[in-house]
Amino acid sequence: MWTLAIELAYWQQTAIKLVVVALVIPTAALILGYVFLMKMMSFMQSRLGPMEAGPYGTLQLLADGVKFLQKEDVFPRRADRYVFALAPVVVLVSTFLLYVVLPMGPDAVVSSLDAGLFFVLAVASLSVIGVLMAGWGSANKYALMGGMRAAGQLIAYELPLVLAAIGVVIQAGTLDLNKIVLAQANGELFGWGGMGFPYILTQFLGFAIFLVAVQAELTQPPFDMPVAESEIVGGYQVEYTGFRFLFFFMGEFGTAFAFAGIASVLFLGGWYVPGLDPASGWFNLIGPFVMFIKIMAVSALIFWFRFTFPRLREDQLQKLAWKVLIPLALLNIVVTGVLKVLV
Amino acid sequence: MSVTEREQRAFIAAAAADARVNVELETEGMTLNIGPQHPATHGTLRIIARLDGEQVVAAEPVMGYMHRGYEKLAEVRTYPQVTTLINRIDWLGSFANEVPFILAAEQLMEVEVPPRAAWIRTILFELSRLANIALFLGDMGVQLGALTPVFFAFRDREFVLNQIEAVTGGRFHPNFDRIGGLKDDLPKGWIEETRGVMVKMRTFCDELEDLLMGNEIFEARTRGVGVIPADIALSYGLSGANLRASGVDWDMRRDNPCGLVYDQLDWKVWTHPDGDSFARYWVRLQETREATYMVEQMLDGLPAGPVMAKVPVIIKVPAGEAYVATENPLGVMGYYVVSKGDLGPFRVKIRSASFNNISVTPWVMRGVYVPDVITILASLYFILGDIDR
Amino acid sequence: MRGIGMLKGMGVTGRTMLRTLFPDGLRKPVPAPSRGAHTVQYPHVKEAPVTRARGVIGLHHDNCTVCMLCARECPDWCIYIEGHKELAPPRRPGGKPRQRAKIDRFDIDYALCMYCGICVEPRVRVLRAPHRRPAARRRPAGRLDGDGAALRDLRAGRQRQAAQASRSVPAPSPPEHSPVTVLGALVAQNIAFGVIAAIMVFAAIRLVTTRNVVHAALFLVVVLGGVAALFLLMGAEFVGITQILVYIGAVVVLFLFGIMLTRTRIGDEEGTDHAKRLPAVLAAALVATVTIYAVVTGFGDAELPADTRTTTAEVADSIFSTYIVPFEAVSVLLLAALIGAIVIARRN
Amino acid sequence: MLLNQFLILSAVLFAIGVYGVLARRNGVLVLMSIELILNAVNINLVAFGSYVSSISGEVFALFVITVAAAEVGVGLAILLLLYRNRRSVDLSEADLMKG
Repeated sequence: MWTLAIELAYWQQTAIKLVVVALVIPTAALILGYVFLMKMMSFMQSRLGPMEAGPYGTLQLLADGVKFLQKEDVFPRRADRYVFALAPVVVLVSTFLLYVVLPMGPDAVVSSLDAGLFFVLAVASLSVIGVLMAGWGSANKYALMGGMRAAGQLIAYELPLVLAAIGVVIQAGTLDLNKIVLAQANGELFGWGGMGFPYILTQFLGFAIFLVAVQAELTQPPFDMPVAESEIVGGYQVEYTGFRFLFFFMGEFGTAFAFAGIASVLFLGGWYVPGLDPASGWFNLIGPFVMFIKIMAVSALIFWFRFTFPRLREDQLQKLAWKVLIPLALLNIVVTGVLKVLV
Repeated sequence: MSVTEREQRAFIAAAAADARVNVELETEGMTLNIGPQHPATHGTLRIIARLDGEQVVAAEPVMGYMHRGYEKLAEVRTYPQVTTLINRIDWLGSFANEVPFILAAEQLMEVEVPPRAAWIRTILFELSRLANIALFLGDMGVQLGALTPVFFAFRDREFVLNQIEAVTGGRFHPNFDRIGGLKDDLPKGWIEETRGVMVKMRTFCDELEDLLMGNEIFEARTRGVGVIPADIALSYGLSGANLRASGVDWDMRRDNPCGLVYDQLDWKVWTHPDGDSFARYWVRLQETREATYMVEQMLDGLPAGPVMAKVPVIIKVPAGEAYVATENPLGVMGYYVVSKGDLGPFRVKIRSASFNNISVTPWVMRGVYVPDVITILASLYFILGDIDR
Repeated sequence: MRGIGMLKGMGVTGRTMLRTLFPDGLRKPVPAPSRGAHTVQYPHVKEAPVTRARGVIGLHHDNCTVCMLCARECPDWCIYIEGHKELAPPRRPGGKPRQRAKIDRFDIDYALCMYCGICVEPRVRVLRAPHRRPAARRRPAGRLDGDGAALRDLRAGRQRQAAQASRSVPAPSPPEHSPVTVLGALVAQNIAFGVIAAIMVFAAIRLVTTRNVVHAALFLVVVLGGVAALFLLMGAEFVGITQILVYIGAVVVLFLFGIMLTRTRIGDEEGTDHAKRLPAVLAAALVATVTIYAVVTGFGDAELPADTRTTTAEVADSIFSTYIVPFEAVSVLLLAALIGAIVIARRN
Repeated sequence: MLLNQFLILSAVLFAIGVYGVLARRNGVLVLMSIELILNAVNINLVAFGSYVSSISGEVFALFVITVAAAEVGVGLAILLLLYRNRRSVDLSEADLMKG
């Protein structure tokens, strides 16, 4: 490993890492928002999407951001002020915490916790509190229904998310995300270790369940009941204006970027690219770019689902979670466990 | 507290407790206004839904937010002026609104329309049906959450509107129908263009069939939702595709063509036995395809000849009354015209399809979930102007 | 749910995307979305109106004989015409000067006009020359001047510029700091402990005194978060994260559901406290003093070892070796609690 | 870090929890105070576990968390039933069994 020329005190390192993370998330939300929500969706609907702001409409999101910042911050009269004000912050906190363990390179991770994957799944369940607060705080019937629906859905889909990830954990033997990447780099499939062994090859069922569960965690169609425009008109976000709505938007796209990152770490081999030995320091440089490409691939899939499918009803959604996804995930764990012991 | 008082209170409390022991989880129904301002209602319809949790106990539509008083307005206008008025009732397929009124007036005046005018009228009638139903096919998707179909619908509907505009001059409000014939003849090269548009519309139908109708999620959301049996549909006076989706084989174009040329074409009336939201969507998709084939047949067999019969310039319809109903894109639309022989009609009663199509909602929405309320509203496919007139 | 229908659906959207991106097929994959998309960039590119398009009504002033027919014919009565009579030179030399009507004012109230084109109807011009002589047509309104300038743009919203309203970001607020790893200097630990302890005590006090039930639940979240941070501070990583997942993720959500299902009001609840609070305070104070006295005398200056990071593997080994029986008992307990809760709370 | 810091903090939390249980009439708030007490116990367990550097402290903390989760589940179910019959979660009213 390279040693840095200057010796950074512990708190300086964390400060730098914090600043990097604090910059990465908004830009990630912008890039994801622009590339997929604007351009890809428009091309799928045979139109061009925004073309006015900046070349090919690239600065459209910045223009929107400024627009939202100067909007008036409206509180509904009967709303519970503190709960209403704090809800978007809680949702955003859970997004920021996701990035703590997302590895972009051997050393390029804020703090690689021993139980990294478990930390991700625990923090993902934090946003339920924020959503319930938003639903309850805005004193609006539609918001309350949206909040309750969101809580039911997020909890129901936490389980398949955890179980799908366990398949990978069994194969990698560790919860630490960086170690999972190394395990995928050095592992070999039936003796042939040439290009490393991303777990998607054996864990395809786990990958499918993980994607469906991520789609539900992000409340995107076909699981976007909480913000169903045509039914409850925006769900728990209906009363929010100005930069609070910005928090929700950044939370949504930040989490999408983070979950796509986690999916690419678990199933597509993280920052590792065949051809280089995983221990070399080069990965600190090219790691982020490799991860970016993989994240873009995974989120392309996520947003493709979003632009094509209609919405499920809650009872169908719960049935899908409890009767289809969880049994499948358990089956996947059993099979992986048995194979792990045999092979 | 004296003994008797405590016993009395204990007795009352015990009785109250027993009475309530097996009461439902009483979250004492929340009334939700799927209000006049809501994306799922095509205009300003308000549904007062009493909910128990997510299930609808009772739903009651409230109409009249868009009542413009057409029937009264028609009484103070001359006949040509009334046509500019009534094509704003069902603003999506607006040429189809003018035709029954003009047919009723012609019936009163005993004017024989030249064959070419009748054929062109039927072509434009079917084109306005295409424009109207194409939007529904896409809109059903957006009500259920799919974002892309509605853009396909608007994109391909644009071609049909271009053709209507090329002939009549107006995309939405043609004002092309006159008593005794049409205002003008078809422009040159229009027939070949329309054939091309018909091919585009058929690819649009295939795309939507793949994108939406085949989709398991769409089927899960619509099959068995909002089932309307045939007798209920008839008793509520449903008409159009909603009726044919409940298995009733009744189509005004075939049963009483009255002035349009449907009897000279060979086409099929599509029905579906189930009567649920899926069936209504399926029937409308097949009818769109059928309309494209019909238009192509009419383009082939278009007779030559004049477009306008001999009609005095200042029209005075002789006294009398006439009722003519045709199969509009939304259902059966009829005009009952009473004339006292002066410049304008004395009284015009408009029977519009969506008014009856919506009256079935209290029956069909008992005990459904909130998202299904939106699915049923989307599948019944009403236009607010048509309801409130 | 068979996936074939869904895949076909994705096929359609995928094909449309490719068709928009590469209009002339994949053989020549040169991306030209502006040609592929069906929409027109309205302000820069304007579509020519159709020949028969009905635009703004124009008047051939010299042809008009102020016959008022178009004003009467208009469904909205939005045409206002004023004219006067004047003498015009006789047609034949030496003849009597002719009376001719001259138009002064021809205004259309564009708020009412719906461009229906009835006023332009040739058939209505009673005075129209029997056979069409384009030159001397006596029609108040000539062909609609369809040129762009006066044309009210009928097709303003031609293409749907669905600029999705998405937003960029305010100054990024630094993330809640990740759990302080034990490797830091001891000073950092004590400061962290002090801050967390203060927040937790304040939140706990507010939890038991506030009258707003939802606020109480949120203060509980703060306390539980503090406890999780303390666990991480002490190196018990697995327990800390379980605390976040189980307590904050599930138990507090259960509380919030409980609060909502028991219809508590938005604002404060009255009657959340007993009238007689003093004995409770005394009891609590007594408990506190006794335990603190015992603790201080018992463990005067016991030091916690500095680096005690326990990994998940250690916890797992001990659970499945020495504590296997309690582990099974707890899982049976959870199952019993699950079934019990459902039976009790079920409606019918 | 002194062991006492954690013990004193958990004692304070325990006392606040006891006050909450005694002084509150609303059932949900009583359940929350019980949670507070259980968390105070947890802090002690883990603190002593790391003090004698044996893993059993944490394992027991895990067991306490699971039991507490089960307890809240059943507690809220009972509360819901109470609310359904009494239209209120006021514990002082639920005195039907009183002599």
